[in-house]
Amino acid sequence: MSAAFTVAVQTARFDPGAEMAQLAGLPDVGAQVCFVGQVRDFGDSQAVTALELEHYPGMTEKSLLAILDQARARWPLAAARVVHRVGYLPLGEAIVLVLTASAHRGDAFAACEFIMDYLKRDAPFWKKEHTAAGSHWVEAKHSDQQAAQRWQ
Amino acid sequence: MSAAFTVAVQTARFDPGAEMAQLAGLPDVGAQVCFVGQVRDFGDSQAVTALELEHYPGMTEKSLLAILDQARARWPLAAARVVHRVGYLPLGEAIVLVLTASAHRGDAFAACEFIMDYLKRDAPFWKKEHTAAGSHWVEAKHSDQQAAQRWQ
Amino acid sequence: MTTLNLLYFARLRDALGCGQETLTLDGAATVASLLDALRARGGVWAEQLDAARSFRVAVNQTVAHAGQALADGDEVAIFPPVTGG
Amino acid sequence: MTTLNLLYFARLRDALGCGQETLTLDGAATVASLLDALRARGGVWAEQLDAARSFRVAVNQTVAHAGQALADGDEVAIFPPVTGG
Repeated sequence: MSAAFTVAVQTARFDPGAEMAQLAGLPDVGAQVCFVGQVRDFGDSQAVTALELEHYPGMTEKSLLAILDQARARWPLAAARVVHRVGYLPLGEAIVLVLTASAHRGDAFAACEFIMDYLKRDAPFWKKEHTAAGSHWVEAKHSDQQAAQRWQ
Repeated sequence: MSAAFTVAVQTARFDPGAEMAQLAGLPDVGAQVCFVGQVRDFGDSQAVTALELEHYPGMTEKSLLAILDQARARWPLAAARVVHRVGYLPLGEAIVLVLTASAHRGDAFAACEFIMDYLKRDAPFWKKEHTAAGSHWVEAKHSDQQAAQRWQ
Repeated sequence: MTTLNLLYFARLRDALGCGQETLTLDGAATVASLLDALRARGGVWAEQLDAARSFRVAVNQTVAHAGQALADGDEVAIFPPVTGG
Repeated sequence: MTTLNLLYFARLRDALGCGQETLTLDGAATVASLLDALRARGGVWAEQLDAARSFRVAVNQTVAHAGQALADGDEVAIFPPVTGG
């Protein structure tokens, strides 16, 4: 059922409730875990007012699907989905959704966190932070490299 | 901001999207993790058609709030919420929602899984499984005891 | 005299055929002496509350140990291991 | 002759002042020989693509290592470490 493993890159908002509702009917699913990342007021800078997300069209989708494949190889998943927004995203806006569904909660939790950690390390998105003082590209974080490494 | 740490026990359905949307505006929140447990077709029995959830009114809420307090003492959380349904829940229905919000994703993931593991061990709910062959009370699982123990 | 409000839940309530009762014990009481008094009823009471069986006791909605003292008016709940979520 | 479609993203595109270009190299090419050819332009090219700098190369939308051979028509993207999510 590979139709249950999908990714989307879009400027439009997503609806976490609607995404989760789509998986509510699967009879062998006992657990869903949904991660949502949103624009917060601090990052490399303080007082961030917005982010701008750029991506590499084509490679982004390939990269996200490859991450879902890695997750499926590790945990018994009934479904998984990634939605990542691009473009201009003001403070408080949702950026990314990662949703996993499995028979057991432990697998759903682990796979969701794994997908998010690998996305941060491998998927070709770049963030620019906007503040009152100007804008600049966000630097890659060592902590994100470490987060992905602990799954190896 | 202890108003951001709430629990509810109810027969009515809950709306994960609406629950998550309530936390979307918090400026220092970068990550939300939402767990939803739902009725699946196998448990102690195969071909489960429904669950019946009983609880201990009063103690349930106290117990859930105590678990949220333990989570807050371990991780920097901006908000956390548990909604647990009781009564008759057919196959596919959502049973429980655990939602956490934090500046960083690692804390939101860990706290959400911790709350769920402690809920399974400590909160006074009991499940009865219905199948075509009859109904019976679900036995407590050793795996749930172990899941809670690994946080100690 | 210690008058207690006793509650039973789930499998245990079904097995005992009782969801709630009021019980008065002579003199000072503990969780352990309450359980002894209930087991002394024999039959399903002795069987279900046997020390080898798995059940929990909460006093005033907090899980309690066997040595815990009981006060007049306490709410004491006896129930199987929990299975929510 | 190896004609490549080159793409630059984010901070690197801003610094190089270029988002896309077509480049033809003489004879066989690898990721390493492409990078040498770009550095040979001097200025920001030499500076931004210095081996000590942190950047990645993808060939046909898959991350590549320095020794990877390039074929005529390949899409080669050069970009900073990713920061999505």
